[in-house]
Amino acid sequence: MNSTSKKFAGALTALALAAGAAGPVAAQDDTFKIGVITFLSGQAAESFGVPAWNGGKVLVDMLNEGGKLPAPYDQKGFGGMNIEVVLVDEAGGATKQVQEFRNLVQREEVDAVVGYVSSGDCLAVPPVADELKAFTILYDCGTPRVFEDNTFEYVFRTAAHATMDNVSLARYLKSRDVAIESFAGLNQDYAWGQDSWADFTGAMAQLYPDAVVKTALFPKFGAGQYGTEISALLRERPTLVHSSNWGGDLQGFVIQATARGLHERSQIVLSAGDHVIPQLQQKMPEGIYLGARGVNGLAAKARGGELQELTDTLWDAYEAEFGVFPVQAPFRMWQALLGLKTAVEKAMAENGGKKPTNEELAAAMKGLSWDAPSGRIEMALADGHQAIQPNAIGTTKWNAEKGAMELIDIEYFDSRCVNPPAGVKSADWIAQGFPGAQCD
Amino acid sequence: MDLAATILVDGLIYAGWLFIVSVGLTLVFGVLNILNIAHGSLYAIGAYAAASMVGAYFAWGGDAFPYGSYVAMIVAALLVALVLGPLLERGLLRFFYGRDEVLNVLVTYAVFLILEDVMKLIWGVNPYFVYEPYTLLGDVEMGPLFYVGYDFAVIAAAIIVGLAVWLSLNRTRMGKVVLAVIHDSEMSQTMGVNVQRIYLGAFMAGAFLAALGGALTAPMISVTPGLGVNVIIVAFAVVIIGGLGSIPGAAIGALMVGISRAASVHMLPEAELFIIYFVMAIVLLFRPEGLFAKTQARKI
Amino acid sequence: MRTNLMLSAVGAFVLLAAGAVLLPDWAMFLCAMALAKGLVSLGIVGMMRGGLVSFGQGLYYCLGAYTATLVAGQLGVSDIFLLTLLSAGVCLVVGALFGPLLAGYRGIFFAMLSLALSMVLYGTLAKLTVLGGTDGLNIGAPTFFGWDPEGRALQTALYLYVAVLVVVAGTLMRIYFDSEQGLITLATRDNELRVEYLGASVRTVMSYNYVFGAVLGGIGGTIAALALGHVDPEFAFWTTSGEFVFVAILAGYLSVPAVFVAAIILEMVRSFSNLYFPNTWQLALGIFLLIVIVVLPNGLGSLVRRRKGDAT
Amino acid sequence: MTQAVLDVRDVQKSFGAVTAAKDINVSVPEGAVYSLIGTNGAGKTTFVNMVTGYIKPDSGVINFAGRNITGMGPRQITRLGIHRSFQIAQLCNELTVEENMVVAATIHKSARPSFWRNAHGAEARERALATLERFRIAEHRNRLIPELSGGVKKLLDIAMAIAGQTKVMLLDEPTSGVAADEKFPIMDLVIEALRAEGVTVIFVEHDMDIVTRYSDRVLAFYDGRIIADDAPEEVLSDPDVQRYVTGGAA
Repeated sequence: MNSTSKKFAGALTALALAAGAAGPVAAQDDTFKIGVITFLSGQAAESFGVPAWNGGKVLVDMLNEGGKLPAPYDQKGFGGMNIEVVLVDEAGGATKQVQEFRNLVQREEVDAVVGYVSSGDCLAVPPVADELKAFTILYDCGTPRVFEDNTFEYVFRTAAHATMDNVSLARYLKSRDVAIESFAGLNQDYAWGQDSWADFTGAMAQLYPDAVVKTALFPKFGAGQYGTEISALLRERPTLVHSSNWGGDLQGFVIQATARGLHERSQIVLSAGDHVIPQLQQKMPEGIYLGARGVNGLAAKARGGELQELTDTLWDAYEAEFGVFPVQAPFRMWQALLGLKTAVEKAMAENGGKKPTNEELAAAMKGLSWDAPSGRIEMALADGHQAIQPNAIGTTKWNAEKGAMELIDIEYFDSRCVNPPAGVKSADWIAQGFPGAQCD
Repeated sequence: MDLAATILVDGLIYAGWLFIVSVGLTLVFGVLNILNIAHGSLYAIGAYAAASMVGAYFAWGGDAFPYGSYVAMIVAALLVALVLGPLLERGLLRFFYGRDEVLNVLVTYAVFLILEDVMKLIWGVNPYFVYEPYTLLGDVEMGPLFYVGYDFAVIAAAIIVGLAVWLSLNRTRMGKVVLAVIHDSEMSQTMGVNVQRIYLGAFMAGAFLAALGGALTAPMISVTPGLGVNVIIVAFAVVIIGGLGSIPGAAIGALMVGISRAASVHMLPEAELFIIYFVMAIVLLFRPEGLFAKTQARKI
Repeated sequence: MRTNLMLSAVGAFVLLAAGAVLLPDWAMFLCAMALAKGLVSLGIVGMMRGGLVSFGQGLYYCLGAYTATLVAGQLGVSDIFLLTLLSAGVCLVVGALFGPLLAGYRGIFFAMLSLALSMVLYGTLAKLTVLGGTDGLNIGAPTFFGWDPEGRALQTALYLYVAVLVVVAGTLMRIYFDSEQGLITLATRDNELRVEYLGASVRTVMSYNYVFGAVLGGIGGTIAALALGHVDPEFAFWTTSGEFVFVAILAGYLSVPAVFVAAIILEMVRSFSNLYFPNTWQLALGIFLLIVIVVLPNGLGSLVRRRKGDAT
Repeated sequence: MTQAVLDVRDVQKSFGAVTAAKDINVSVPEGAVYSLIGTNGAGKTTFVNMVTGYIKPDSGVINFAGRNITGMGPRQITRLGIHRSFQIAQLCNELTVEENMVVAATIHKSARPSFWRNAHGAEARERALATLERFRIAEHRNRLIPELSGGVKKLLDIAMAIAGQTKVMLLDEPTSGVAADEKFPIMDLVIEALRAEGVTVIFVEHDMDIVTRYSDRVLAFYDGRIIADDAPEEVLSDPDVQRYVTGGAA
């Protein structure tokens, strides 16, 4: 027994030593260290995590070089400080992420954390961020619950939550006078799919009160095979089929559904479908209505206006580096990093040019608004902690000349048209018929 | 087409796929007594290999004879078996024969983790597509529904695989020796059977079947990281239902799961997630070792 | 004999308590999580002594975590002692229900059935949107008999609480392992037939081990939930359970402290490989697992504690 | 006549096409020592396995002390007082000789072993040691099973079975795997110990010298049937037994 105690002592000593060795790697004053967490493995790596960080890397490199982007983003790094990145894989579940978050803040001593695609992680991390008083940006995840169920001081989400995705879809249908007698859904069987379907049916109940819900299918996440589900959808013959699937699940569904002619029988609408266009190309059928969870990807490129230069600069750099055009994920990473840059520089303007503390950063970020390739981002909800942004829905159309899939009939929705106003929960807002919505 | 017929067709298509992905698992368990979690990785690698191989086939002028892509898929699965089979069995697993079953599950779990990242290193995270073989066989109209001809090809492939495995086990000398090893490896060792060669052969066959499952699935999906993890649990369930080590058991298990899942999707979509465990629980309640388990009489 | 055990227990506690002073925040949190998970693995070690390995301890880990979260959220209970007790109670009841059923199965069937049970819980929770679905729920910080610490104090209190639980549970399990029933468990691992022919019920032996595993799993889950501040169905997913099994195998069934050392080592390896190999941490972890299995076939415990008569 | 403590009536058992027991009728009086002879596969071990509940007869009745025990499991039957040893010694290989004995003694002592009391305590060890000494294997007490000779394993196997309130003892080939010069000493020890406590004994044996020397009565098995049931000298001179069992060698 005594020897076991010694063993135990040995392990603890080793741990203490490792702690020491890994110890203070705190950033200097001329560097701003960010922890970036996104999926590098697993199913979300291909669709979100890797493109997001590819975009992030392009932007960070350009910023560190300085003067590559149009004003107001022409200053080097964050307020002149060099940006240093610690990258962590988001795969492995919320338990792991909470531990990694603590490690990033307490061991790596990062100045800010930017991350999280999975809504589970976005719910798990904020309480810890507040406990550690660590400035944290949620850059991608969709669940409205983060700030509707809780309030946090040091946590900000720079992307709109998922409500606007499905509200925009329903508005698009209505504004184009698409007749809908019945609709059905095929969504992944986890929170994202369940919430998206609830939002879509809620929005449809307001805009198409007579449309009948035929069937709601929830195949397992990562199922890959949709043969049976497609049979069910073919049998039910709904006017419209809604899906919030993403990544491999969406690609598999589209390939299998189009092979069996589902798109000829029902109108298919995809709330987050833009990111599979570069991969599917011609395999993506024409006439699909789809969104990009914001004015991202093709919709941003097609928008024009004063943000064109910023968009094109990043778009071209990304395309040159990776040989493919950027879809929604890099746009969300860009808006997060540009927001962080704006906040850091605002805080430095106020504190006399020192590297801002967590408190100063949080104060600067609160209620901030800034321009990103995806449009004007406004931290308008949850007491200045939750962003709203414009959205766009378009229709797929194959351009045979260019040999590329395009979006046509794009409709742009103002932030305040598809997002609830401050103080109203998304679900209530939809159920009450979008009170306070400001649409052109 | 009425509901029952739709359920049957959908169920058969899914069962065909389930059988192909689980028969290799049960074969490997029967012979090596190892429940191979890395079976899922071999499935995924098979899918990647097929995607690369079919892609290369069309890149090198395969358009003239697109049906050759099916050959490319099978060749891809064979390659996976030939490379990874000996590597894993000779290089690793053989050191764990006769050890605790659960320890062996962990060994293969470690292999699974390693292969997950190895796949990323080889193929990256971008998806691979090879949909040509999927649409090549045309549509099949059944009443108001369309099916893809390829779906039925999968059923046919499952039947061919099943027959091939059954025939080679029961109608060849080698197969009978394998059956003897499944029954009692110690006894066959004393009878002069080269058990090592049997183990290697069985593992390679298992790897081939896993990779073939992946290769056949590749055209219907986008081949992306994380593909293997979802296959393991369903294949486990099918194999447990049928009885570990039983080939007919895997067939019956696949049919039971396939058809009950199809019924659930059409009639009670909420229950789809649970149906596989439900079938498993019911079967094990009445037959604790699965439907066709090998009996383990012990001499005392 | 018991005096030695008590001395070791006190020694272990002093060592762990020293960690509360010496360790930096992140390491203390890592240790608290590792010790909580170690409790779950200790339950598996108890079953391993009888020759069974549960691949579904995530069931109780998750059940304990959700019980604590729901009691805290719905009834407003935040006292850590009460929450631990309630979760342990719930797991005791559920374990007593499933134990006798599962105890009739052996080897891989026991492993897979226990896995199936935990996957059913996973599926159910994932479906239940009222409980947050796959996104899970948050749970507030615990109080200790009315004391409501924050920051480092909270982390230290939580860590010390886990340390006490670990020492108490470890000591009790050691007493159980060395008891008459414990010896019969070991005999069962070796030769069930003999045990039955001596007139003891193998099923009863296994049921007890299963129930103890359930209670330890529930306690571990409660601590983990309180430390993380968040629970989700992933607690019951098979990969979570697989980790517990790995720690149990890494520790071996001979030594109790080895279980917690193994748990800490795994957490460290994972955390550092995550940081240094963000793209290939699974590969690193897999290789680490293989090395451990090859180098230490009987677990860490075999380094310090051998069975009597073992000549080597 | 003493009352039959074990009464087997019309028992049949077949495994597929193989008949392992056919029309088995045996009545064993209390305190008697019976031996079972027959070639391999004749049905001796099947008989032992049926009486001790390892396999269930297809039909027929087995009564123990007037109580029907047909279909009970090994544990129930053991608890009633019918104990057995094994052809291949059934020991716990990872435990020491003493620990094996402690396991047996603990279970025999109480149906509810303690979760608290240390099994390695002085009291338990002394009790185990006494039994080991009685069977003259105490010197091996700290060794692990795989290190033991066949004879010691066999004795430990039997000692573990006897440790309790034995009423009927079935010994399945107690001297197989035992060195020739150890056979008689082992049988002396075992049979004497059992006779001293008035235990009814049934043992399976191939060595006819042992059969003649230790048993009151012999049952000869052939092809699942009992072809002779009488005193040893009568059975061994039976022409059928000579032809089918002893091969004329005796």
